[in-house]
Amino acid sequence: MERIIFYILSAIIIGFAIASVTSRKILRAVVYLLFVLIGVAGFYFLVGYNYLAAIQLTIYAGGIIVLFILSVLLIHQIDNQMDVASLARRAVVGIACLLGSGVTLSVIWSHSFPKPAAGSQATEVASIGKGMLSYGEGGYILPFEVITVLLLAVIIGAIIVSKGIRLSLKNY
Amino acid sequence: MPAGVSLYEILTVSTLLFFIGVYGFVTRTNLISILLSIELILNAAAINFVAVNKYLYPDMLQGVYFSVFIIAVAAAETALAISIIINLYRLVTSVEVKETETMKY
Amino acid sequence: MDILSLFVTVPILTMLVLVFTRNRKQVRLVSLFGSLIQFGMAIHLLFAYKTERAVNTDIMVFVKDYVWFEQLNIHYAIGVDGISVAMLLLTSIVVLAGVFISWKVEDLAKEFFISLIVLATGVYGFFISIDLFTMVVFYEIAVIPMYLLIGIWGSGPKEYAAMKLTIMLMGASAVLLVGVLGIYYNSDADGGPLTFNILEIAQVNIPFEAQRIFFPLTFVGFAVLGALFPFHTWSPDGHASAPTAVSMLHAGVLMKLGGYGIFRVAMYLLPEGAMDWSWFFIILSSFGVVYGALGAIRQNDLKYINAYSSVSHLGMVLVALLMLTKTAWNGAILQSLSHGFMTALFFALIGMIYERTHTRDIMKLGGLLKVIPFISAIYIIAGMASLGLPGFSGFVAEMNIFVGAFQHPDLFRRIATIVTVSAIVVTAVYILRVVGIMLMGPIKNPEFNVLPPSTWYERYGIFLLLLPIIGMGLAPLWLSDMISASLTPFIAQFENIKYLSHGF
Amino acid sequence: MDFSSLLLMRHELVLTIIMLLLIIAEIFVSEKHKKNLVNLGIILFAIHTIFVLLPLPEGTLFGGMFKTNMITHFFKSVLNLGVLILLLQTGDWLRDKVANQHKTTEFFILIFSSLLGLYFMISSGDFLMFYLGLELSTLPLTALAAYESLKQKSSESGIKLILSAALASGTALFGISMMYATSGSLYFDIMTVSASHLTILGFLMFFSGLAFKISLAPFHFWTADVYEGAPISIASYLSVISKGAAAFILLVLLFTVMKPLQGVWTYLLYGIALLTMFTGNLFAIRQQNLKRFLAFSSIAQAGFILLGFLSADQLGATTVIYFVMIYVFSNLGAFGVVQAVSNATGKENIDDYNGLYRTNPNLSLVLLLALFSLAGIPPLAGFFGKFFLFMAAASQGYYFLVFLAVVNVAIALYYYLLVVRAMFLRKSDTAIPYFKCKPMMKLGLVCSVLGIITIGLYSPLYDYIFKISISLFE
Amino acid sequence: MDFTYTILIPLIPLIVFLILGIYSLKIKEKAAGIIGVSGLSVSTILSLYTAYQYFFHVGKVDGVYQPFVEKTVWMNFTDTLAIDMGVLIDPISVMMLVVVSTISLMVHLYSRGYMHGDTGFTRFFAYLSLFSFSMYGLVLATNLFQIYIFWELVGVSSFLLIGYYYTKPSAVAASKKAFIVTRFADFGFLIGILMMGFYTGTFDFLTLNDTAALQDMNSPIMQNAGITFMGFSVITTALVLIFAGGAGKSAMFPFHIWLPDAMEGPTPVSALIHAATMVVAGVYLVARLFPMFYFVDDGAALQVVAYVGAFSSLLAAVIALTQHDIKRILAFSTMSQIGYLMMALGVSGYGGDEGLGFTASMFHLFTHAMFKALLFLCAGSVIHAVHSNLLQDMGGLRKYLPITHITFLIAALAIAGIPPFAGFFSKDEILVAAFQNNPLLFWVEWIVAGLTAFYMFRLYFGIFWGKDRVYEHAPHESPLSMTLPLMFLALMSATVGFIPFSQFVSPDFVAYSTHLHWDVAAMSVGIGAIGILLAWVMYKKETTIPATISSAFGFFYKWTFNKFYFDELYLFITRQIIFKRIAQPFAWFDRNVVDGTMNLIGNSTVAISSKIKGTQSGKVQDYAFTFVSGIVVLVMVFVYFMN
Repeated sequence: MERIIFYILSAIIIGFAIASVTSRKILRAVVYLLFVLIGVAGFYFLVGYNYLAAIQLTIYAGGIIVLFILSVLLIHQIDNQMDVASLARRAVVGIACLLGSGVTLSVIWSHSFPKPAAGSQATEVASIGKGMLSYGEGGYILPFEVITVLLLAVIIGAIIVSKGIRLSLKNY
Repeated sequence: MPAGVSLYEILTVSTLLFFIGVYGFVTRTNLISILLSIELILNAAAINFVAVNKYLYPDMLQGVYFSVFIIAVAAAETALAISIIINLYRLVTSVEVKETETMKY
Repeated sequence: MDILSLFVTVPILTMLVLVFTRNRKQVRLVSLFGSLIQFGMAIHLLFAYKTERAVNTDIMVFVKDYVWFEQLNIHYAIGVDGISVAMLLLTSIVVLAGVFISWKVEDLAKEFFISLIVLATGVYGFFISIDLFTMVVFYEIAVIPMYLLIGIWGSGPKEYAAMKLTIMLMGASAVLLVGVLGIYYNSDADGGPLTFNILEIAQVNIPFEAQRIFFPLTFVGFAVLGALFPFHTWSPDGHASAPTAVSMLHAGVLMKLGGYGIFRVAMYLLPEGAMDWSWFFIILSSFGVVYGALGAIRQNDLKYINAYSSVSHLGMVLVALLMLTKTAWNGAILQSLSHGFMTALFFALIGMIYERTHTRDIMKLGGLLKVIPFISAIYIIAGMASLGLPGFSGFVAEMNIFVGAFQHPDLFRRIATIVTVSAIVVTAVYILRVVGIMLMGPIKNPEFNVLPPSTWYERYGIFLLLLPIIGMGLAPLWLSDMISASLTPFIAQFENIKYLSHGF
Repeated sequence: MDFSSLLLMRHELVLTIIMLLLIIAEIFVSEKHKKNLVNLGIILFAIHTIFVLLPLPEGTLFGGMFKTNMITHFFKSVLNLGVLILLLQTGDWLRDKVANQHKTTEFFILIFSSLLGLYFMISSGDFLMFYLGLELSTLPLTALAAYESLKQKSSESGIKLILSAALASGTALFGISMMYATSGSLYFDIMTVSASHLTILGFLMFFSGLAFKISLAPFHFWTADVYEGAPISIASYLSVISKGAAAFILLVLLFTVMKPLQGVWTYLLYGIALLTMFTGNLFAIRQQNLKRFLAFSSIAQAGFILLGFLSADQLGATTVIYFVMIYVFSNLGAFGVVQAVSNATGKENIDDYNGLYRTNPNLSLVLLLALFSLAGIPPLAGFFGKFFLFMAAASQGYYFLVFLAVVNVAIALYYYLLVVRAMFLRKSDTAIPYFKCKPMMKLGLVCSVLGIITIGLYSPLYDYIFKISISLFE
Repeated sequence: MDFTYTILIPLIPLIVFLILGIYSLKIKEKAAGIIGVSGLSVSTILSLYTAYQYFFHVGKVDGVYQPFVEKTVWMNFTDTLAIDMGVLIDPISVMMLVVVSTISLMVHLYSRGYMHGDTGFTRFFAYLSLFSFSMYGLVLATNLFQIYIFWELVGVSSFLLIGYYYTKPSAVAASKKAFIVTRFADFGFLIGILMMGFYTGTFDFLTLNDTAALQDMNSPIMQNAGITFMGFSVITTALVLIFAGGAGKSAMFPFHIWLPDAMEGPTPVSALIHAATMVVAGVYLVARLFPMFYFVDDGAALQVVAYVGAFSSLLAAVIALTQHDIKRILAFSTMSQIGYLMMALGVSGYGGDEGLGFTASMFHLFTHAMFKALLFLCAGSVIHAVHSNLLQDMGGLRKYLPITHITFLIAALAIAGIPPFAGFFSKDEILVAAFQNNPLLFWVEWIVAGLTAFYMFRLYFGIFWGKDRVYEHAPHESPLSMTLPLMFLALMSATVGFIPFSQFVSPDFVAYSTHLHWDVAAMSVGIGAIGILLAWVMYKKETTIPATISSAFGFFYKWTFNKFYFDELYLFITRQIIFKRIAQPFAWFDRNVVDGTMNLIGNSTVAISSKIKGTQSGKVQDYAFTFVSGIVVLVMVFVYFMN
C-alpha cells in the first residue's frame, strides 16, 4: 500500500518537476512547482515526519510560492510566453544531466548501506521543539539563533536593494 | 518506514529531481524560473536528508533538523533573489537572463 | 653588526637617506658617498680576508649564521672565500663607476639611484650568502629593479626589452627554484637534518639520481643569467635599451651571478650531476663562445656588439667551469672579474660616445680618434684588453682557461677547448672592425667635427675601471693565488667522486 | 554548561552586539549626523578587533556544534584585521557616495553579519553550522553586490552571485547528504568517513561548494563578473576575507574530517591547482578593468594556496595560513589603491593609470608593492609565502607541479608588470591628476603596506602559527 | 757575472712609451724626439755592452757559450706549469739584441727627420718605443709563454704603426689585415704552446732544449713525443703549430699577404718592423727551439720549415719581379730573404760543421737586417723627395740624391750577394748548407738569388737612372738627420760580412770555424751578376724589352703582377664565406630562430588567453553548466578511473 503511494508521489514529483522546468508560461511553472512541493510534503508524511511536512507546506507552499506569484504579478509576466533555449542547448544539457544522474545513480546503487539502527526518535512536535531549543548534545539552539541573524541580514539586504531607487532618484 | 520502499528508490527520485533542477537552471531563459529550478535542487537535498535519517540513523533527527533549516534558508534566499531581480526589472524592465550578460570575457 | 652584513645594510641605509633627499645635487652626493663607503668596505674586506685567511683555514671565513625560519631550516647564513671577496670588490668598483657615469641623470634621479642601489644590494647579498634560500632571495632582488631601470630610463624599444629581460630571468629563477628545492629535500640523504646551508649540504652525498635530475635545473637556472647559448637573447635587447650605468652594472656584475651561482651551487653541491651533464653543457657553451663572437661580427649597434661579445666571454666562463680542472676554474673566476671590468668600461665609453653623437650605429661614426682622442684611446685599450692582449686582465684569464682546459686529458674536451680558443681570432675581427670603422678612418658626419671632451666624472669612472684591468693584467699573482687557494674545497668535492674514472 | 563558557564565543557575541548598537544608533542619529555613523561603525569594529585579541582557551559548545581553539581564534583575528583595513579604505566611499542614501548602517550590518557567518563557518563543529555559516556569509554579500541599486551592473553581479551561490550550496547540500548517509553523523567529531565511492561523490559535491567560495576552477566563473559589478569594497571583501576564510575552513576539514579521503583529495587538489593557476593567469593577461584583473589574479592566487595543502602535515597547514594572511594584506593594498583612484576619478582601467607615478607617487608605490608582493618578489611578504608553499608541495616530491607553478609565477609577473608599466614607464597627457587621500584611506593603505613589508621578514609570526596550528592535528 | 741589468734594456723604452703615450697631446715634437732617441740609445749602449761582455769575456766557458737566466714567476697555472718573466742571455738572443738596438736606433734618428712636422710626431715615437720594448722582451724571453706575450705586444705595436695614418682607409685596412692574419697564425701558436706545456710539463726554453733529454728516448719529453693526437706525434704537431705562429709573423706562405699591405705605414716603420726585426721573429722562434725541431721525430717539423721557407722565397722573388711600388718590391724581397733564413734553419744539422745552416741563417738575419733596413730608409728618402711610391714616377734621381744613391747601390750589391759586401758571405753560407743537405732546395735558392739580383737592380736602375720624370719641385737630398743613418748602415752592410759568425753563433753554442766554398760562391756570384746584367740591359735606359717580355708572358705576368691573387682569395674567404655564409646566417638565426622561439612562447601565451576568453561568456547559466559538469567529470574520474 505505502509502496504504491510512494510511487504515485514520486511520479507526481518527477512529472511536475519536469513540467515546471519546461512549461513556457511562468505562472504555470510556479504552480507545477507547488505540486512538486506538495508531493515532497506527502513524502515526508509517508516517512512519518509530519512536523516537517507541515513546515514544508506552510513555508514552501504557503510562503515561497506566494512570493513567486507576487513577483510574477509584479513584473507582468503572467501570460506572455517565455522563449525557450535553442534545441541544441537543451539537447546538450539534457544529455549531460542524464549522464550526471546516471553516474550518481550508479554510484548510489552500487553502495551498500548499513542496516538501520533499531529504535527511533520521537517525532512529535513537542520533542522537536525541545530539541530546537536545547543546547546540549543534539540541541539546535545555536543554528536557530544563527538563522534568525541570517533572516535579519537578508531582510535588511532586501530592503537596501529595493530601497535604493526612490531615495537616490530623489537625490539625483 | 514505508514497507517495501528501499532507500535506493528514494535516493533515485531525489537524484532525478536534482538533475531536473540543474536542467532547468541551465536552460530557462527567465530569472524567476531559474529560481524555481533552484527550489527543486534544494528539495532534492532535503529529501535526501530526511530519507537517510529515516532509513539509516533514525535514533537522532539530524537530517530532519537539517531539512528544516534548509527550508528556512531557501526561503531567505528566494526572498533576497527576488528582491534583486525586481530591482533589475525596475532598471531594465525585463527579467530575461540575457539582460545579465553585459559583463563578460 | 659583522663586517659582511654591512654590505647589505649600508646600501639599505643609503636608500633610506636617498628617500629624504630634496634636490638632484643631494641625491648625487648621497649615492656617491654611499658607494664610496661600499668601495672602502670592499677594499678593507680584501685585506681583512687576507689576514684572516692566514690564521683561519675554514672553507669560508667571517661565517655568521642566524636562524630565521626555524621550522623550515631557513637561516640567514653568510660567509666569504677568496672568490666572493673578489666578486664583492668587482661589484663595489662597478657600482662606484656607475654612479660616476650616471652623474648627469636628469629624469627622476632619486628613483634612478635608489633602484641602482637596490640592484647593488641584491648582488652584494648574493655574493655573501651561503644559504640557498637567502641566495635566491637576493638573486631576485637583484633582477627586479632592472625592469624599472630599463623601462623608465632606457632608450629604444625599452618596454619590450625590459619585459623580455625580466620575464626570461624570472622564468630562469623558476627553474632554479625547483633545483634548489630538490637539493634541499635531498640534503638529508645521509640521515642528517634538512638544511639550506651550502657548506653543510656539501658534506652530504646526494644520491646520483637526484643529482642528475637537479643539476641541469640549477645549472640552467643560473646559466640564463650567464647568457648560456640558447637563452641569451634577453641580453642584446636588454643591453641595447638600458641606460649606460645599468648596462654597466648588468653586464659587469649581474651576469656574474650566473657563473658564480653555477660554481657555488650547481657544481659544488651536485658534482656527480656535473660530471654526468658536463658534456652537454660544454657543447652548448663552447658553441655559444663562437656563436656570440660571430654574432658580434655582423652587428652595427655598439651595444649589440658588446652584448654579443659578453655572450662569447661568459660562454668561456661556463666552458671553463665545466672543464673541471683547478686552473680552468681559476681562469673562469678571473674571466668573470676581468669581463666585469672590461664590459663595464665598454658600456661606459659607449654611453659617452652616444651622449655626444646621439647614435650607436658605427656606420654613421668615423674618425672619432681625431675628435675625442681620450675616449677613443681608452676605447682602443679596452678593445685590446677584450681581445686578450697581454698586460690586461683578459689575457691572464683566458690563458688560465685555455691551459686549464687543456689539462683535461679527454679528446672531447680538447676539441671543445680548441673551438673555444678559436674565438680569440673572431674577437680580434669584430673589435678591430669597430675600431677601424668608428675610431679610425675619415670623419663621416660633419657635425661630429667638434664634440665636447670628456668630463671629470667620466674620467673618474673610466680610471676606476681601467686600473683593475691593468692591475690584474700586469700582476695577476696576488689575485689568482687568492682565488686558487679557495678552489681546494671544490677540487675535494670532485675528487670524492673520482671524476677522472667517470671519463667519457 | 555554564554561561561563562559562552565567552568562548567572544568574537561572535561582540560582533552581534555591535550590529545591534548600530541599528539603535541608526534610529537615534539625526539626519545630518548620518555621516558620523560611518566613523562609529569603524571605531566600534576597531574596538572589537583589539578586544578579541585577548587569548582564549580551547573549548567546545552546544554539543560539539561550535568549536574554538587557538588557531581558529587567531584566524578570526586575522579576518578582523583585514575587515578593519577594508572598512578604513571604504569609509570615504561610504561617507561621500552613499551616506545620503540612508544605506550606511545597512552596509555595516551586512558586512558584519557576513563576517559573523565566516566566524561560525570557521568554528563550526558540524555540517549544519557549516552550512548556515556559509549561507550567512554569502547572502548578505549578494545584497551588497547589488548595493548600488542604480547601476545595472551592480544588480547583474548581485544576481549572478546569488544564483551561483544558490546552486553551489544546493550541490554542497546534496553532497553533504550523501556523506551523512555513509558516515553516520553530521558532527565532525562523530562521523566516520570511509573512502567508499558514495563518500567520494558526496565529498566532491561538497567540495564544489567550498571551491565556489574560494573560486577554484572550474567553479570560478562568477568571480570576475561579480567583482566587476560590485562595489570595490565588496569585491575586495569577496576576494580577501571570504576567500581566505573558505580556504582556512577547507584546510581544517581536509586535514581533520576528510583525512581518510586524503588519497582522493591529494590528486583532486593537484589537478584543480594547476587548472586554477593557468585559468586565472591566462585570463588575467588580457584584462583592462582593474577589478576584473584583480579578480583573475586572486583566482590564480587561490591556485597557489592549494599547493600548501598537498603536504598534509603541520608545515603545510602553517604555510597555508601564513600565505593567506600575506595574501590578505597584499590584496587589500591593491584594492585599496584601486578604490582610492576610483573614488577620486571613477577610473578603473589600466590605461587610465598611465603616468600615475608622476602625478601620485605614493599611491603608485603602494600599488607597486602590493602587486610585487602578489607576484612574489622578495623581500616582500608574497615571496616568502609562495616559496614556503612550493616547499610544502616539493616536500611530497611534486617537483613537476612546483615547476608549473613557478612558470605561472612568471606569467603572473608579466601581467603585474603591465600595471607597473602603465604607472611608471608610460607617460600620458591625460594622466590622473594629483589628489589627496583622506586620512582614513591613508591609514588603511599604510596598514596594508606595513603588513606587506613586515610579515615576510618577521619569522616569529610563522613560528607562532606553527605552534598553535598543532591543534589541527590532535 | 750576472746580466740582471739587461732587464733595463726593455724597461727603458717602456718608460719612454708611457711618458710619451700618456702626454702624447702635450709633449712637443722636439722634446719627444730627444726623449725617444736618448731612451733608446741607452738601451743600445746596454745591449752592445752586453754583447761585448758575453761574447768576449764571460760567455764562453771552455769553448761553449753558457746561457744566463734571470727569471721570476709571474703567474701560476698548475703545480708544474707557470709563466715566468725574465731574461735569457745566450748567443742568439745577444745577437738579436744587437740587431734590434742598431736598427731601432738608426730608425729613431732617421724618423726625427722623416716625420718632421707631422701632427702625430709624439704618438709616433711612443709607438716606436712600445715596439722596441716588446721586441726586446721577445728577444730576451725565457719561455714559450713569455715569448707569446711579447709576440702579441709586437703585433699590436705593428698594428698601431701600420695604422699610424689612421684617417687613411687603406692604412686602417692594412693594419687590421696585418693584425688579424698574424692573430690567426697565433691561434695555432697558442694551441702549440698548450700542447707543448701539457706534454712536456714546462714552457721553459732551457728545459725544452735540454739536448741530453732530447737524445734519450726514455726522457719524458721523448716518451710523450710517442703519443699521437689526431694521428700525429703530439710534440711534432705542437712544433708545427708553433712554427705556424712564426710563419704568421715572418710572412711565410700562406700567411704572407699582410706584409705588402703593411707598407702603408710610414717608411721608417717598414724599415724597422717589416724588414729588420719583427718579421724575423719567426726565424728567431724556430732558432730558439732548434734542438727540439731537430731531435723530435728526426726533424720532421724541420722539414716543414725548410720547404715552406724555400717556397716562400721563390714565390716572393717571382712576385717582386713585376711590382711597381718600390716599397712593395722591397717587402717581397724581405719575404723572400726570410724564406732563405727559414730554409737555412730547415736544412741545418746539429753540432760542429753540421750546424752551418743554423749559423748561416743567423748570420744572414744579421746582415739582411742591415742592408734591408738601409734599402727601406733609402726608399724612404726617395719617397720623401718625390712624394710617390711608384717606380713610374722616378728616374734619374742619382744627381739629385747622391748619398741616397750610393748607399742604395751598396745595399743592392749586398743583397745581390756581390762580394765583398755583407750579403755575399751570409748568403753563400746558406747556399752551402743547402748544397750539402738538400740539393733541390739549393737549386731553388740559387735561382732565387738570381731573381733577387735582377729585381733589386731593376729597382736601382729604375730609380736612379733612366730619364727624369716631371717633378712638381726639384727633388733634393734629405737632411743630415736622415742621411747619417743611411751612411752608417751602408758602412755596416759593406763590412759586417767579415765577422767570423760561426765563432759566436751555433746550434750547440760551440764555436767553430767556417771557410769559403769557392764553387758555391762562384755559382751564386755568377747568377747574381747575370741578374744584374739583365737588369742593366733592360732598365738602365728606357727600352721596350720589359714590355715585350711581359706581353710575351702575358698570362704569367698578369698572375705575378696580381701576386697570384692571394689577396683576392683571402678576401673571398673572409667576406664571402665567413661574413656572408657564416656570420650573416648566424645573426639571422639568432634574431629569428633563437629569439623568435622566446618571443613565440610569450606571444602564444597571449594568443591562448584570447582564444579561451569565450568561456567567460557572461552567461550565468553557462557558468552553472560548467560547474555541474565539472563535478560530474570529477566524480567519473575518481570513481571510475582512480580506484
